[in-house]
Amino acid sequence: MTAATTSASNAAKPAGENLRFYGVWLTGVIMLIVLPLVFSSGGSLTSFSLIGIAIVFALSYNILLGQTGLLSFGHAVHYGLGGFAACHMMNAVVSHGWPIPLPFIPLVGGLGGLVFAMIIGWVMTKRAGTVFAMISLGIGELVASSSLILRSVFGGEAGITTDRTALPRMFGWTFGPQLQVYYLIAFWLVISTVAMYALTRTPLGRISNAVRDNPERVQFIGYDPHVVRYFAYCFAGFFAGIAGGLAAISFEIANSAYLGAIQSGLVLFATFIGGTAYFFGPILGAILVTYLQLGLTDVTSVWQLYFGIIFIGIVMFSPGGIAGLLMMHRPLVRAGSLWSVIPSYLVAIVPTVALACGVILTIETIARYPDGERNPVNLFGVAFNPGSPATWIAAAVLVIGGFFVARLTWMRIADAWDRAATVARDRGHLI
Amino acid sequence: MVAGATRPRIFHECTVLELIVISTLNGVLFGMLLFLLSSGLTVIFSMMGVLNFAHASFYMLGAFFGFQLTKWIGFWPALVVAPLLVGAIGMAVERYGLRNTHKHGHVAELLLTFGLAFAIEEIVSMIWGRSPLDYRVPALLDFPAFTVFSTNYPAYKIFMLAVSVAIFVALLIVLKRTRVGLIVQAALTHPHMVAHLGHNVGRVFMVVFGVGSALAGLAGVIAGPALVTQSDMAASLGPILFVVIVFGGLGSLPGAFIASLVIGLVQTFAVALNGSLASAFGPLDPSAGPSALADIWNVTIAQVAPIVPYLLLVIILIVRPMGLMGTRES
Amino acid sequence: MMRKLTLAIAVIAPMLGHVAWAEDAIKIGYIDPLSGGGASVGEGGLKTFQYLADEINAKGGILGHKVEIVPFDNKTNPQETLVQAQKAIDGGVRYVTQGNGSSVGLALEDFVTKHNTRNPGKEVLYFNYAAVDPAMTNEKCSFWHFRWDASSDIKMEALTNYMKGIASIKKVYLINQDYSFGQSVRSDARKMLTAKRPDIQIVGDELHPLLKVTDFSPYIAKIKASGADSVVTGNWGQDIALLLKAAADAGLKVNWYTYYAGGAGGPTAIKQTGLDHQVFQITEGFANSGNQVAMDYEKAFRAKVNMSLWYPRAVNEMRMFKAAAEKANSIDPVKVAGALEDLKFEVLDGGTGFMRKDDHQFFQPIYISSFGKLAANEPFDEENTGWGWHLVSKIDTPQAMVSTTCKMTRP
Amino acid sequence: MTAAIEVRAVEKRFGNVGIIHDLNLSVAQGERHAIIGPNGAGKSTTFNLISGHIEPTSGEVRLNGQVISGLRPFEINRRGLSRSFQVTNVFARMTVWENVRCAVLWATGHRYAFWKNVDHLPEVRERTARILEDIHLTHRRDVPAGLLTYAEQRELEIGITIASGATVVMLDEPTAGMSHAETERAVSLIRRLTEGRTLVIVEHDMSVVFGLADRISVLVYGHIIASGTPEEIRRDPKVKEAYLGEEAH
Repeated sequence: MTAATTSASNAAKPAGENLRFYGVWLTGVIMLIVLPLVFSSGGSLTSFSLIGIAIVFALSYNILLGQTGLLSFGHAVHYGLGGFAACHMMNAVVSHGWPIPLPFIPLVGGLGGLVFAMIIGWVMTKRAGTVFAMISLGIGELVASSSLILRSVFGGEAGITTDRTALPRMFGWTFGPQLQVYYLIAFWLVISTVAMYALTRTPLGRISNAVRDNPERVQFIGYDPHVVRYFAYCFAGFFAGIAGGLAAISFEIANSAYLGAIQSGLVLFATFIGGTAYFFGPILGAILVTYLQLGLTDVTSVWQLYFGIIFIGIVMFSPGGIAGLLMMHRPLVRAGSLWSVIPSYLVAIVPTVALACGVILTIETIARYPDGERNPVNLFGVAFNPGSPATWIAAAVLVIGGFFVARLTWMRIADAWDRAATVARDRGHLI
Repeated sequence: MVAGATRPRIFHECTVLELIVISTLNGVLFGMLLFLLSSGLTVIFSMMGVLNFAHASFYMLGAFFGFQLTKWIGFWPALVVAPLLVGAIGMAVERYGLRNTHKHGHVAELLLTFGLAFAIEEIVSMIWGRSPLDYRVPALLDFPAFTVFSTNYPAYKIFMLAVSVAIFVALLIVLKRTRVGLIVQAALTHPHMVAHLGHNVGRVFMVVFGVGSALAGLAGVIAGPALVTQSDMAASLGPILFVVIVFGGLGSLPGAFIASLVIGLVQTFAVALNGSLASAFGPLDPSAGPSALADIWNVTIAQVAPIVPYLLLVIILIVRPMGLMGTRES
Repeated sequence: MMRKLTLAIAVIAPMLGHVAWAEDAIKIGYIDPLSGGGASVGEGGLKTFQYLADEINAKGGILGHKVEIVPFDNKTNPQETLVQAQKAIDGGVRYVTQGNGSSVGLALEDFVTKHNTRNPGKEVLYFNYAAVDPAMTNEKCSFWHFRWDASSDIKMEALTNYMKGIASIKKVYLINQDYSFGQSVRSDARKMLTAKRPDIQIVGDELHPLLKVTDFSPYIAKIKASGADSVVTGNWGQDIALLLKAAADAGLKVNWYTYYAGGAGGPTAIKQTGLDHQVFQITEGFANSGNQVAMDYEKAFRAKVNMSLWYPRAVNEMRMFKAAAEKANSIDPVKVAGALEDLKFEVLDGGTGFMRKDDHQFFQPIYISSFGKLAANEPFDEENTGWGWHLVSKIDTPQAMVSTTCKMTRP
Repeated sequence: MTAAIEVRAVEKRFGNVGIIHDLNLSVAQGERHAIIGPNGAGKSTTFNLISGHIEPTSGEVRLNGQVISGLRPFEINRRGLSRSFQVTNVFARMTVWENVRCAVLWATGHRYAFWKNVDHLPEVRERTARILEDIHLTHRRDVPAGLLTYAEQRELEIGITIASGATVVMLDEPTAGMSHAETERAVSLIRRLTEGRTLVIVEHDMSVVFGLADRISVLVYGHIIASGTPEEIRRDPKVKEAYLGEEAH
């Protein structure tokens, strides 16, 4: 976040930069509008809706992790409670005949997440770090388990269903077709994203960053870090609740799975893989993780393993996430020295892809071994029989050979990178 | 669901005493199993400051290695070999993973082990499948050790208890009374000084992590036959381990010991109790219909037994953030 | 990965069968867990359905249409189920089948109903082979949902009809998982036992959290203290395995009346505990049922798929689907649904069942069997334990009927 | 006129170990007061006690006549006392500009506001720019604080400390680790920036102390043995004994 918005702090922003800033947002909005016209099948609409919800959820999580430095293992609690609040509200609107149309329901979800955050947040945010992480884990388990006990509110493990089409209409939209729901989600996605972006540029947002960097020092510039964390927690809860409310509208059901550890783990995955240091990081992460989650399950039964591997790789080699990787290149682009790195990238692609193929082949071969010939591994149109020694040899060659060759090319990249960075430093684009 | 079901009062005095004795025994046994599991986690945290999310996964690896090796070389050799294997894996994780992540701070280390937990579960189920394995108690210990009020106590459970206590004592001695313990503790607080005194700090950390993992592996080999050996065993036991070590005070071995006992006993007695608000204060007016209040009113202590530890965790962290015996906050 | 398997079959089957297929295949969306904790069960179901589809295709398909099973992984998560269902419908699926988890089942039933109201002409039918929450055919019933498994109250009706004849049962302990299915087992058991055998004492009624208990010893201590001679439980998965293990460890000698002791891992656990013919299970059919047709079928199935036939009801489901389509002379879901209503059918394990029009619940004979050492005429063991299921009692369809509160909206 | 800082009979014990005994200190309004003393005398602990970082075991601390002992650091800060740290303590991942701006926000009344755009607050912007100008870091405004040189970080530290406009400023070894030239620059910076404010400074460099301070207190083993003008301190036999005696060992 910090670096991304530094330029915005300039008093007199150059007109070009202003234009670019609004241009990015406008492009995003146009893409959201056009997307369903290009891919119009029900399945892709559902996927887009899911991605939209995941983006709001991941951005809300980043208010905690990226902006305030709070690692939560129980963020889905607010998402879930938002979902339940929205479902109950929708049912109440229908049964009491209140004149509240569907597009306002996500706000109810947000309030659901917010109210719980306000209640629980004060004690939770007393501490940061590991203690906060552990309390969030405990609270998450507690709420998820309680949701199965408090049946009248949470409907047991079956959850609460609702019918979004029964609500009063707005502009004649029934919200029956998925397309209309998609636009509703897109609308709230834009609203929430703008709001969360704006939040990062308020005094509270900046002080949250200060609390993340150095909670002790913050006390000596007049701020109570506990209060700052509490506010951040409430905002995160509110936007998570909006995401939950959107999910409730999209699926017309809220159940205990919304609240659980898996949902909390997924949002952590998405946010971290995308990158917590930049505002757009979680957006990338949410798109990628949701896409993988939907797509990988069709191709492999061990998709969790790939998730784990990707996650470990990011933690170890690129703690800034994908956004961090991309933004590393910005000073080089500005200095015009990126071109000197690209050839070594191109060289590295081949052995790296070979290594990746080797790993995939190894994993899939082991996973499918019990099925034998009936279930071949299909890589780039080549079918490998998991039972045959040839497959094993191919996998071994790809992994071992790929690794050694790839390592050479990676070193080459490192050298080229150093040279390019020196150029960028000389030209004043890199410190 | 039968709202406010009246529970038949069939327990007379004698069975109450019986229930208390048996619950205490069960509570201690379960508590010691928890300690067996959390000791390694505590050792790693107290030495390295790393909260190892994958600890329960190492425990699972121990169980599966134990199962496989028992098939090949018998239970007793497996009891030695499997923890060594798990320890070796732990050392590799430290050497090639955590060491590189260390510079990014403890949160990054925590996240690394979080990802690892995911990967290990999937690898295990890939190799051994997802169904429970037929991992049995060794014939040598497959008999009832003693009988209390006509309830048998299997010798194997007593064996588990003995191992837990032995590990507790051994760890205390090693950490507090030996030179190795001193070096390890000094390496945590003053890594550079210890390095200048001629000790390889990196190797110390690697060994500590390996030992912690091996302890988890040992717990796996031993608990595998007593509980279910299955690819979701890590996920189902993982969270409670964190409750134990946070409750006891992060990094405190005696704390973990006491917390294990407390949680074991509390959970067991919660199951043994039949009370609910409805039985204490009389049923709610049924005409009020189902509501959250009615749910809370009618829920029995036994029903909520497994979530009691989490409640304890939240309460202790609010009241005493360093835990029972902890010395530092995070 | 299974999809590729299906594709392979789709390519090979016509060459072998010499059948001229009608243009469009009937795609059946199989929505169940294929990854995560429930995968072993989900994979088992998938193999069963693929076997059944092969069988139908080998006999010329349904009205000349080839049957194709398309797997979708729902990770036992209701929300994911709806995503996958949408994906399935997008891919031209008009029939979905699902079984694992009543919460998933309820979500899917609700989704299908809404989808059909909002998309007339593109109706989808939901064939339920294992989700047994009574709500699905009572207060939440739907015209678009058909259930072949006996709901939990039907099973309890049958079980209590058997138990009332056993004089040695005096004290019964109920222990169940704390969620809707466990709750319904518990309340049905209470209601029905009290009505049929007022002299039976219910000495304990326990609910424990779902799949969270690692050590059942405290519960066993309570059962023992209560002096119960029989335990009734709807527990499944690790909850039944750990429960039985703890009982064996403590030396508890009671009879166990269960719904799912035969599920994956259950037989292994019983064998380990040595509870020989003390664990009873209630099902709509089982390997050693004594019915020759069913036993031959079991043999062929095991030979080909290398697992026991967990779901005789899946056989009934697919065969009845074919029968209904042929009766309606159409593969249009609305017409098939109409034809299924009140359809009588000779079930795999013998005897007649019928799909009740009022609630779309299939009624069929129910079996009570016990697990233990096999007799001479019982060829099938489970999970290579050497032990198998032994027939204890068969409850005929009329004794396995319950009423419904369903008020169905028909198109 | 009430003293800016009044420390009365303050004691601090950690367990059984007493660090500060019967500490009495009075700093007048507008005075530049230095605290000196040998290593381990408790200078930083004194700073921590006054600024609320730790709480006295007994005794009381007053700021402009109000009791502040027992208050939390941010409460004391809001009453007009600001301090720096011996070890550089900035917001490493934020830019120089943002570091200073954060320190300006509370004093300008924006507190926890989440409805204002921080870039559109003219008085915050002007004040931040002025302070950057003052600490000579304007040309480094967009550099993350963690990437500054050591001397620059020390200057930023001072900038953050004075940014709130506190009337009482406490600097903990502001020139530690600096070269001679850097020290001179820092001293003139401190002199200029604390014009019209009360300054309490802990310093090892005696030329800085004697050049800057109006009054000096000498702390030995948690107790103030002498307090007075530089001239008085130079002549004080107890000080001589403490320092020479200390060095004679």
